[in-house]
Amino acid sequence: VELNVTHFGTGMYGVPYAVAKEKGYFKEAGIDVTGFLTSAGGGTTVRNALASELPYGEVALPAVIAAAQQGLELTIVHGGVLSVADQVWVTRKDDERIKTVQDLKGKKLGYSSPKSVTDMITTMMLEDNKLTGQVERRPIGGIGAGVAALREGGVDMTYITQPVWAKEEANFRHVFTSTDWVPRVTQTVGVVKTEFLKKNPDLIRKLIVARRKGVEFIRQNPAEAAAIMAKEYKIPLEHAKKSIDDILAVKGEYWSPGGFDYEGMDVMLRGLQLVKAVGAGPFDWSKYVDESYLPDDLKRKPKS
Amino acid sequence: MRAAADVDVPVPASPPAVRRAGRLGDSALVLLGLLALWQFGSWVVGAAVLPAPAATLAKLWAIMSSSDFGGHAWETGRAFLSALAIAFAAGLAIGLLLGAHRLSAEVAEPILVALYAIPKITLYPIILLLFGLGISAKIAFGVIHGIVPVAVFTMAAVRNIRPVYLRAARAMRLTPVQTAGRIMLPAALPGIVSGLRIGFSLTLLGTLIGEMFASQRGIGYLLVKAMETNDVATVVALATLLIVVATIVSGALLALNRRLDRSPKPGR
Amino acid sequence: MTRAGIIRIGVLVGAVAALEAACRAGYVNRQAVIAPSEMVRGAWRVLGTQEARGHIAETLTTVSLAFLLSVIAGFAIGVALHRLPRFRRAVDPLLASYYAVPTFVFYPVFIVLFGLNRWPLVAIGFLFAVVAVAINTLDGLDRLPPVFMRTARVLRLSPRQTLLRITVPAIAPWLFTAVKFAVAYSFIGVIAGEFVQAGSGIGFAIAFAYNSFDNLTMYGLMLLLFAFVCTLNMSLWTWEQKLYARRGGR
Amino acid sequence: MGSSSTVQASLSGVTRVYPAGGAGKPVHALGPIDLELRAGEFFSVVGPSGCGKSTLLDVMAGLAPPSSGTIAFEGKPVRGQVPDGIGVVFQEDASFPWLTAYDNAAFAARQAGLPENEVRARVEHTLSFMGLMPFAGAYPAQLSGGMRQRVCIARTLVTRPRLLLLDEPFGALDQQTRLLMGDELLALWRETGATVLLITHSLDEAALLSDRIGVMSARPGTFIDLVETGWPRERDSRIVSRPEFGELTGRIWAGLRDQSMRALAAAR
Amino acid sequence: MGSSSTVQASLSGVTRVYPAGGAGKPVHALGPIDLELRAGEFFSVVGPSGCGKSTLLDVMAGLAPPSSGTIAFEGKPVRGQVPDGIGVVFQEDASFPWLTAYDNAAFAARQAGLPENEVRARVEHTLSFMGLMPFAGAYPAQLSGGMRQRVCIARTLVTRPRLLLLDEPFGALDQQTRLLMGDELLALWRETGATVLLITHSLDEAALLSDRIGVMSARPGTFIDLVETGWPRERDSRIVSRPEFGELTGRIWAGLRDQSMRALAAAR
Ligand SMILES: Nc1ncnc2c1ncn2[C@@H]1O[C@H](COP(=O)(O)OP(=O)(O)OP(=O)(O)O)[C@@H](O)[C@H]1O
Ligand SMILES: Nc1ncnc2c1ncn2[C@@H]1O[C@H](COP(=O)(O)OP(=O)(O)OP(=O)(O)O)[C@@H](O)[C@H]1O
Ligand SMILES: [Mg+2]
Ligand SMILES: [Mg+2]
Repeated sequence: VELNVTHFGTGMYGVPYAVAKEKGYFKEAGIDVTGFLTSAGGGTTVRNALASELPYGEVALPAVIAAAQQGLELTIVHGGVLSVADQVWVTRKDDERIKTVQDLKGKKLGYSSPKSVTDMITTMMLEDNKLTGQVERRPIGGIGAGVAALREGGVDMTYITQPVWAKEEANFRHVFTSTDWVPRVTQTVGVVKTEFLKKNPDLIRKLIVARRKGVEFIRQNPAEAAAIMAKEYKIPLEHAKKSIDDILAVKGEYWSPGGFDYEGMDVMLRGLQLVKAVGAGPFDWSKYVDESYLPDDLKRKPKS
Repeated sequence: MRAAADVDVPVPASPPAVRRAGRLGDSALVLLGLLALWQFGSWVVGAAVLPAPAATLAKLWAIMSSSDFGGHAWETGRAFLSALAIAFAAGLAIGLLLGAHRLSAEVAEPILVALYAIPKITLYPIILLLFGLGISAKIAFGVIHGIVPVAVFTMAAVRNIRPVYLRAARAMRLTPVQTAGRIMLPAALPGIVSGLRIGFSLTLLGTLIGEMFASQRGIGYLLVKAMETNDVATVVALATLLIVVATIVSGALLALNRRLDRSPKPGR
Repeated sequence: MTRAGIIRIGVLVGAVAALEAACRAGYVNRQAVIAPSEMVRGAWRVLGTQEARGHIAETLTTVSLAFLLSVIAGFAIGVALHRLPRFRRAVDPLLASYYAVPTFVFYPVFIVLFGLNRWPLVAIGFLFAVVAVAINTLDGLDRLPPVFMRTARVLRLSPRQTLLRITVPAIAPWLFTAVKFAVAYSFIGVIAGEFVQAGSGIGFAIAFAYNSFDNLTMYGLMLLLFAFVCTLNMSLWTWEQKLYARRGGR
Repeated sequence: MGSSSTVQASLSGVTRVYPAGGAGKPVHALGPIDLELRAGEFFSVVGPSGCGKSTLLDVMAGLAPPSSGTIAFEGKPVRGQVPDGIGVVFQEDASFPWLTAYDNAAFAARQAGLPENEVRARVEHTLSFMGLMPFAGAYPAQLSGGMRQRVCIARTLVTRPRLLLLDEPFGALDQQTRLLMGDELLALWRETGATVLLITHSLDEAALLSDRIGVMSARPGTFIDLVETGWPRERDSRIVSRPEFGELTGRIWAGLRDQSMRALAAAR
Repeated sequence: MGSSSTVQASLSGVTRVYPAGGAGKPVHALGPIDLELRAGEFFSVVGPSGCGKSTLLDVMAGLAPPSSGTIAFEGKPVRGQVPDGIGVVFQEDASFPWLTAYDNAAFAARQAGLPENEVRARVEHTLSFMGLMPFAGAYPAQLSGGMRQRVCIARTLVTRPRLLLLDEPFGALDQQTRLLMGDELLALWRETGATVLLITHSLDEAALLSDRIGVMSARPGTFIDLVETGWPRERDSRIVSRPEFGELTGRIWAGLRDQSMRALAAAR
C-alpha cells in the first residue's frame, strides 16, 4: 500500500516513514509499504488520506481541524510533528540590517499566504515583540516566490523550510528559527477514517509502532537516517545530514514518537483563530482524538 | 499510355527539397535567436532565478539519465496518451455531430465557448472529488483542457465543407457512409488537424496540471516538487523538455497539414 | 429569441435542475458537490464579505491589465509576423506548442523582473492571452482581400490611415475572436497563477476554501467566476452576432 | 448514336418553391415548366441571373424534389435519388482538392465499381481528350479555374452518362477559351451520342452549340421561347461568322433584353 | 467635355516582368506596350485570360512599377504613386463590408477632404445615377454581386477622376444585365467627359461601348490590333442589331481565336 504523508519529499515530516520503510519496520508490522502519497495543500492531503486504500495519513493539523469542523468522519490517532523547528527566517547575505527581531521595524516581512501557519507564526512573533503594525507583512505564495522576492527586494525577510534551507544555506543569512518565538506548536497528526479504524484497530496500532521505531532510529542514528532520507527524497546526502542535524539541535521534541502535546495543539488552534483561518470558539479535542491505539507508555488523558 | 503515377506534373515554383532546407535554416535561426534571448534574460535576472541555456541542458540531461526518470515519463506519457485519445475521439465525435447538425451546433456552440473560457484549474477540486487520486483524475484534467478546442475546430471544419461536394456526392450516388468517409473526412481534415495541434498542447498542459496537484509520479509531480523546494534549475529544465516535445509534435502536425491542405490559397 | 436560444436555455435549466435534484436526493456526496441552490447561497454570502470582495476586485484589475496588454501586443505581433512571412514560417510550430507549458511555473522569474506586486500575475495572464490574439490577428490578415490594400493605395491613404480605416475594420471579425480569446485566456492565466502561487485573488480564495473544506465558499466563488466569465462572453457573442448580421458573416 | 425523335427526359407542370426560411417568405423559384428532351439532342438554357436555371437542373437530376409536377427519365419517374445514367457538372468548382486530377477523374468510375484497368483506360482517354493528360498528377490547387472545371467534366464523362447536365461549366473561362471548349464539347457530344443540357449565361455560346435553346423568363423561370437553331450535327465555332448566327442571337437577345429590363426596373 | 485629340495618358516601351519568386523563373507578363490614350475617349482592352490586362492597369495607375519603359499621365511621369485624377475599379469586389453603400460611396471623397455637404451632394447624385439610392443604407452583404460592383464604381466616380480605369467591372453580372450596365456607363461617360479605359472579357461589350479597342496577344500581352469602331458619341446597346456590329466582332474574334488556340496548344 501507499501511505499518505504530507510534504513527503519536500518537508521533514516524512523522515520517520522513510526510515521505517527502509529499515523494514513496516514489514515487521505486516504492512507492505510501497511508497508515499503527498500533495500540495493540507486539505487535499486529508481528502486523499481518507480516500486511500489504507485511509490513514500524517497530515497538517489545521486541515484536520477544518475537516473536523465540516463534519468529516475522521479520528486523530497519534501526534506527528510537535514543533516548527524546520522553519527558519532569513535575509539576503549582503543585507546586514536585520540582526534581531526588533530590527524588523519598518521592514517588509514575507509569509506564505493569509491564514497559513507562517501567517500565524509571524503574527504571534510580532505580537510577542510588540511590533504589531510596525512591520509590513506581505503574502508571497511559496518558498520559490519568497526567495525571488527577497533577491529583488520585495521583502526583507522570508521563511525557508527544511530541507530546502540546507540547500540554500550558502545563499542566505539565517536570523532566527520559528521555535525561538513559538517553541511548541503541533504541526501534524496522524488521522484515520473512523469507519476503517473501527474495523482494523490492530493494523493502526502496528503502524503507529512502526513509525515510532523510525522516530527513535533518527535519534539514535542521525547519520544513517540522513542517508536513508537522501535516498528517499532524492537530495544530496550533505543536505539531508544538515537538515536532520539542524532539527535535532533545536531544543524540544520535533518528531513525536506518537504521543500528543495538547498544549502544542491548543497553540495551533488559537493561532489559527487569531488569523481567522478557523472559526472562533473552543474545539473539543476529546471528540476527535482517540489515544487508545497508542502504546501504553505514550497515553495521556486529553484535557477537555 | 503511362500510368498516372509517373505522369509529368507541372514543376512547382521551387523544388520541395530546396524549400524544406530553407525552412529548416530559418527555424535554426529562430532557435538561435530564442537561445540568445534566453541567455540574455538569464544574465539580467541572474542564473539563480533563470538558469542559462547550457546549464539547463546539462540539468535536463542529468534528470533524464537518472534512474527513475523513465518511470515518471512513462507515468505522464500513459496519462497523457489516454487523455489525448479521449479528447481527440470525443472532440472529433462532438465536432462531427455538431458540424453535421445545424441546430445542435447553434445550441451548443455558445455553451462550448463559455466552457472553454472557464479557468479550468478551479475545477481541480471537483475533478479530484469526482475521480479521486490517481491516473483517472489526471486523465480527466487533460481531457477537459483538450476536448473543447478539438470539438470547436472540427465543428467549424465540417460546417465549412463546401456544399457542392455533398451535392456531387449525391449526384454520384454515394451512400451516407461513403459520403462521410470519402468526402466529408478528407474535405474537413485540414481544419481538424489545426484543432488537433492546439488540442495536443492543451491536453498536455491539462495532464501536467493534474499531476501537479494530484499525483506522486510524473513530470508534473517533478515540476511541483521542484517548485516547492525552490529547485529552479529543474523547473526550467522540465519546461524546456515540454516545449521541445510539444514543438516537435506541433511541427509534425503542421507539416502533415501542409500536405493535406491542397485547397487554393486566397489572394493573388 | 431564436429556436436555438430557447433550446439552449432549456438544456441549461434542465442540467441545473438535474444536479439540484441529484443533490437533494442524496445521490451526490455533499462533501463533493453541493446543490446549485446552495451554490447560489454561497455566492451571495461570499459577496457579503469584505474579504471576498477584495479578492474579486484584485483579480478583476489584474485580469483587465493582462487583457488590455495582450490585445495590444498580440495585435502588434500578429501584424509584424504577417509582414515577415519567413520568420513566421519558422515560428509557426512554436505558436501551437506554446500552450503546452504551464506558464505559471515562471512566477518567481516574474517576481524578480517586476517586483512583488500584481505585475507578475499580469504577466502570466498576458503570456497566456497574447499568443491567442496574435494567432487570430494573423488569421484575419491572411484572409484580408489584397484588393483592399490596392484600393487604399489608389485612394492615397497613408500607412496609418490604411491601418485604422481599412485593415482594422476589415479584420474586425477576427479581432473579435481575438478579444474573446484574450478575455478567456487572461482569466485562465491569472486565476491559475493565483491558485498555485499567490496569496490573494479569486484563485487563491478558491484554493483556500477547498483546503479548509469550505464547500459553500468554494462553490460560491466558482459560481461567481463562471457567471462573470459567461456573461462577459455572452455579451461579446451577442454583439458579434449583430456585427455579423450587418456584414453578412465574415 | 441516339435517334433524335425519342424522348429521353420529360418534365410536366414542374415547379419549385423554396420553403420560407426563418421569417422570410417562401421563394417561388421555378416553373411551371413543361419540357421534353429528345434523346441525343443538345439543349441549352439561357435566362437572367436568379431565374431558376440551377434549380431546374437540381430538380431534373433528382437532387431536389419538385414542389409540384412530375419528372421522368427514360420512362421512369425521378424521385429522391439521382437516376443511373445522369451525369451532373455543377456551376461551382466541385473538384476535390485532396485528390489529383487523375484520382478526381477516376472517382465516380471507381464509385460505380468498375474494374481498375477499365477505370484507367477510361480516365486516360478522357483526360487526354480534355487536354489534361500532362496534369494528371497535379492537384486542383495547381490548376487554373478553367482546368479545374474540365477535371469535373472529365469526372462526369468517365461514367458515360446518357444524359449530361452542365451548369455553366465554362464560367471560369474567358470568352475565347470558352469558345474553344465549346468546340470540344461539341466533338464529345458527337462522339458519345449523349443528350446534353447546357445552362449558360452566354447567348453566343447557346446559339453556337445547341440544337434547341430554351429562353427563360425572370423568376419564377418559365420558358418564354424555344428556338430551334437548325445547325448541322457537324459544326464548330466558325459558325459565328455566318449571317444566320447574328440573326439567331438577335432574336434571343431581343426577348431577353426586355426580360432583364423589366426585372431590373422592378428591383429599383 | 474633353476634346478627343489631346493625349491624356501615354505608355512607351512599357514591360512588366514579375521577379522570380523562390526558385521559380521570372514571369514576363506584359509588353512592350506603346499606347496613347486620347482625352475623353472610351478605350477597351480585350485579350485572353492571363495575358497581362490587369498588369497593364496596375502599371498605368502607378500601383506597380514597369520593368522598363515610361508612363505619363497629363504630361507628368507616373512613378511609385497613384497620380491625382486617376480612379480605379478593380476586377475583384472591393466594397468595404463594414460600411453601408452610402458610406462606401463617400469613402474616397471624405478621404480627399471634401466638406461633408459637398460629399453628400455628390454621393446622392452618383448613387441615384447608378440606381442605388434605395440601397444607400444597405451593407454590401445585402446587395447582389453586381450591385456591389456598382457601389465600387460609385466610390470611384464620386472623386470625379479624369481618367477612369475599369478592370472587368461587370464580371459578376449575367450577359443581359451587363448590357444594361454598359448603357449606363456610356451615359456616365458622356455626362462627365472623363477618359475611360475598360478591360473586359466580353468582345460584344468592347465592340458596343468603345471608340477604340485594343486587342492583346497571349502573354506577354502586346497589342496585336487597335480597332476604331467609329460609333457616334450618342449610342446604346441597340447597336447590337446593326450589321456593322457583327462585322466588328467578327474581325476581333478572328484575331483572338488564333491567339487563344495558339496559347492553348502551347499549354498542352
Ligand atoms: N436554398 C434556397 N432557398 C431559398 N431561395 C433560393 C435557394 N436557392 C436559390 N434560391 C432562389 O431561387 C432563385 C433561383 O435560383 P437559381 O440558383 O436556380 O438561379 P440561376 O438561374 O441558376 O441563377 P444564376 O444564373 O445566377 O446561377 C433565386 O432567386 C434564388 O435567390
Ligand atoms: N504577382 C505575380 N507574380 C508572378 N506572376 C504574376 C503575378 N501576377 C500575375 N502574374 C502572371 O502574369 C500574367 C498576367 O496576369 P494578369 O493578372 O495581368 O492577367 P489578366 O490578363 O488580367 O488575366 P484575367 O483576364 O484572368 O484577369 C499571368 O500569367 C499571371 O500568372
Ligand atoms: Mg445557377
Ligand atoms: Mg485580370
